[in-house]
Amino acid sequence: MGFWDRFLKIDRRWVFLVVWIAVVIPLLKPLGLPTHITPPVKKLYDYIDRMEGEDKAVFLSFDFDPSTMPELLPMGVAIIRHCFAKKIPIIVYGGLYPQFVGMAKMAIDMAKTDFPDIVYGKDYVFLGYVPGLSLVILSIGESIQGTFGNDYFGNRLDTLPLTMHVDNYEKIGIVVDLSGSSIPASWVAYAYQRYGCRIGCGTTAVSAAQYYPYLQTGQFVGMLGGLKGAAEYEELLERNGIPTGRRTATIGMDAQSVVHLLIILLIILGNIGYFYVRRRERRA
Amino acid sequence: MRRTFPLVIAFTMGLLMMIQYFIPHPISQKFYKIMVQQWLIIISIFFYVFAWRSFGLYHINKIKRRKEGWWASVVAFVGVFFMLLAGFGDRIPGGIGHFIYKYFNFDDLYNYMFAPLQATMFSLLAFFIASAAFRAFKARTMEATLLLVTATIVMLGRVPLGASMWKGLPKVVEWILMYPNMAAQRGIMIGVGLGMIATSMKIILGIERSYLGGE
Amino acid sequence: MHISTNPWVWIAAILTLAIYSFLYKDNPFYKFAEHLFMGLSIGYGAVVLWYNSIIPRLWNPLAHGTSPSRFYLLIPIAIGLLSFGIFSKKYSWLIKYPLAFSVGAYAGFSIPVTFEASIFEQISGTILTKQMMATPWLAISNLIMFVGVITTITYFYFSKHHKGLLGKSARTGIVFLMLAFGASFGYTVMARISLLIGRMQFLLHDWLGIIK
Amino acid sequence: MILFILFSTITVKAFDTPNDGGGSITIKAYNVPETVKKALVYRKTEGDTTYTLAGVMSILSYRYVDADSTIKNGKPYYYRVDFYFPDTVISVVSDSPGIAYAQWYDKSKTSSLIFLIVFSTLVLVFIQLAKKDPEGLYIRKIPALDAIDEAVGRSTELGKPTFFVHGLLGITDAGTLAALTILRRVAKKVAEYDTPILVTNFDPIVMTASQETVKQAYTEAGRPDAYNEKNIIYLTYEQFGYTAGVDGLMVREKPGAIFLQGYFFAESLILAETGHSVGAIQIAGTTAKEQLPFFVAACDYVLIGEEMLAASSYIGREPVMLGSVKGADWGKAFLMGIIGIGVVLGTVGAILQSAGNGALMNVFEKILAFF
Repeated sequence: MGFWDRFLKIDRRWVFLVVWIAVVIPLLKPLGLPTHITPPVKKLYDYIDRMEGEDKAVFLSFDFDPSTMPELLPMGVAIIRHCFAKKIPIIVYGGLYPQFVGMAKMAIDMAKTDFPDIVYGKDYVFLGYVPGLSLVILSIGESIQGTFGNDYFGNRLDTLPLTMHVDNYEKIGIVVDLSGSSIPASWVAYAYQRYGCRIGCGTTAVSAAQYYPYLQTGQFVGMLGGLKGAAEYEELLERNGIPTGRRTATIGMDAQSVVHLLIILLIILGNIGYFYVRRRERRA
Repeated sequence: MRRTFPLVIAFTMGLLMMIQYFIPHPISQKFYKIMVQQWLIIISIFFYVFAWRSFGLYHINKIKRRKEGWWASVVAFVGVFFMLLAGFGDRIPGGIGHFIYKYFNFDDLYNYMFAPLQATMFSLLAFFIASAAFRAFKARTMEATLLLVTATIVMLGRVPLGASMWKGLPKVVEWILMYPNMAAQRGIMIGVGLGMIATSMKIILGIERSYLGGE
Repeated sequence: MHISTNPWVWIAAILTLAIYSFLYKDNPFYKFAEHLFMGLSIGYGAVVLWYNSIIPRLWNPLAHGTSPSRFYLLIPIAIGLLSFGIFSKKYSWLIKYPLAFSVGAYAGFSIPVTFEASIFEQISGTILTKQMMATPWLAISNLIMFVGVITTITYFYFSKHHKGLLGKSARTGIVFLMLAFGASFGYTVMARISLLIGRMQFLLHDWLGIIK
Repeated sequence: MILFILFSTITVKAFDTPNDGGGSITIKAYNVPETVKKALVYRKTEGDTTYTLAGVMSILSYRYVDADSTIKNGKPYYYRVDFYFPDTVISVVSDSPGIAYAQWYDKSKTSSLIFLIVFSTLVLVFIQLAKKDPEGLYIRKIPALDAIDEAVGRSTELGKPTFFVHGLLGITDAGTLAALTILRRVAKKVAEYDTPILVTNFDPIVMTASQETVKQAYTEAGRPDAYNEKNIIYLTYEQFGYTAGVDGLMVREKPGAIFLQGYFFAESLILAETGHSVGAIQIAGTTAKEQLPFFVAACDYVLIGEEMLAASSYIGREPVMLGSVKGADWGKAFLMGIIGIGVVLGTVGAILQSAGNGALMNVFEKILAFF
């Protein structure tokens, strides 16, 4: 039995081991592969960037749970960092379902370490869960104070300077929804179509395709698709001198690139082996 | 009563639910709401009893007969017990409830046992996708070649390296996804859609009865 | 290195490793995790069913409700109870009533919905519009789409022999199917790797603290 | 003064929102200059002295649907819209009040209704024709279904059990019903060959139906005594818990043939790869188009989409079933005809339009709007 015969019949556990190594090594030692910025990401970044100095707030909604966390959490962290650095007021919302709120809390904790001068209540506010699903989106159009009453920590919203000033979509420059489900479409249907508030979206790589039409029609200002979108946002922060902390998405992208190339390599080698063996068998 | 009447029920319900779709009047909407949000869900609750019964019998049988690996069935029951304890036990007034809330917190159980198991099982896909691609993507026939070549191009186009090899690659990938891929997806969806409608019609008309079990 | 001191994180990490051990071969650790997982999910489902379905849909309206229409809820309860007939040999046929009720209702419900979602949407997306022919390139692309849709549908043509024109068309349909399968396969790889990265970050960061 | 004339051409109309259950009025503005920055809608009804804010009108469509909970059917509502320009605000009042009604028929769904009638007529006619003349009914080869006997046979030769793994959707899914039909065939073969079978379930109702189906198949094969209810097992109702359980069973029982039938999600490849690793011959079938690539890559035979739904006709070969397949095929021909006509009209229309004749294009767009 020649090399190729053995290679073709290789125990699949070797393949698993190689995949595992290909993921772990870039995580331990980031490769720093280049990141290309695509228009949907740039548009969202620029839109938020232009809000600097205006008296409107960013409303960031975390509508995902641990299953899509690897892709969506870095987006949330990057956007919060962007707002903190430019002193753009930001309202972080723990999402339409109760299990989402932990994600938002994690993102705030990860982002705020690099910004010691940020003041809770003035620069950002954290809203927790209230029941009602899409009714919440509508209700924010009337009054945030009326909808939530208190923030996540139990402070009355009419005592916090930010929410005293920002009470509905009139003072919200953009709603950014992070979700791998159909929830961004609800924000478009209720907040944008009904109240004219602009919407941005961060979604998983798999869902990105279904949201491209929203981008074309302008219903989304911009969109971050999957780990790649998050990595691009981190790259934009870096280029503009905003501290990015540990660039989780960029590092993840390294691992992803390596595994992609590994799979491609496996397919190519598999086919070389296949043709070699077949040719030899035909001769024989 | 045994054979015909269930078919009459299926026919009536099917027809009503179908017609309801074309009537925006509140009466029709209310009918829809009551059916979909209340009745059908309430009926389905009862079938959970079968699920629990079957789960219980399967594992009790293993434990009773001391079948190989019966200890694992005990573990399964422990899992059920933990979740029930955490989910309901914290309502017990007084110290016990407090103890359960502190040490068997439902959220902790969910976040540190249930969710990691779920996510890890899901992530096995990354390994299997590689082994499946290696094994199956061989240019044996024209069809197989097409499959592996498109898969390779799309994979390459999704990483930054692909774009730096050739600037046009992401555009090509987008085109493949938008046109030939979409075309086949649409074809499949139309086929499945028609097949499903035909099946539904056969159910309403009482031709398809496999769901009722044996005659 | 900052190894986690949170016992819960340790539990999560051990369970994660137990599942991964399956990749090597079946072993008692995997078997433990597998059975624990099934047990937990059965318990979790029961708790969720209780708080999200039974309490709000049955208990609250019946025990605390005031509207007279709440007694209508007794009808689905009665229908549901019929399914317990299966526990006796004599009355096992009673289960056909709840089955016929649910399956019939869903069948009727799904007919128009399937028309709208998987047939109309797809057809109106395939018929060319002015915008779809704005440039020659777009026009060609959309014509390819048209050919793809038609030939794929002919592959699913069952009542005629696949020869002659139909045979050629069906074979072209297979070409499109294979292209699409390849594309979706390649497209999904990314998301699956993200999941693995997420788990690895948990192990290396949250648990072992090797990476910052 | 010129500006004022420009603004004064704005008109606002309030009317009952069509095709709904009432309780909603649509307000639409016409001739709005593009310089408008914002438009607010105010509402007043009989007895009110002042207008109250109803909502913000979209400045893309100039349309606002007022579905406030206070709106009652049959009562007149008056509307005023304030248009905010960079330097001024113009208020326009609707010419007549809007009155909400509930409709008994949704006109926007006429196209669905027509197709429904055409399609059901086709299916019914062909079922009737098939009943009258069962000769000459044909169904094309579906290799994955032909392979069932071979798979069970091979499994028997190896002395290994046969696995039947249900998908994750309930009995209301057409794919699940098809899976039950396939299960019946598999179980009959298993009973004839006298080999063990294991059916795993995600849905409790499907489990109950599977038990009935397998029992029936054993009876048909003349071996009702060999039927054992314990071979149709329920695992759990959690996606990956189910996956973990099935994987565990596969590596421990080492089946010779595995049937993965029904609607699967991301777990499809985990199951199929594990099944392959134990050396089983695998026949998969699903209507989940996202999972088909993985089954195609990892399984020996795959029922692609509608092929699965045709299983009941293919296996049973009853005239009624074959007739319905024929009817559905004619439905396909009808749809393809429509797509074809649409493409021809659209293309010719576009060519004529660029030559200065837009009449055909108008006809085409009317047809398009129908969908």
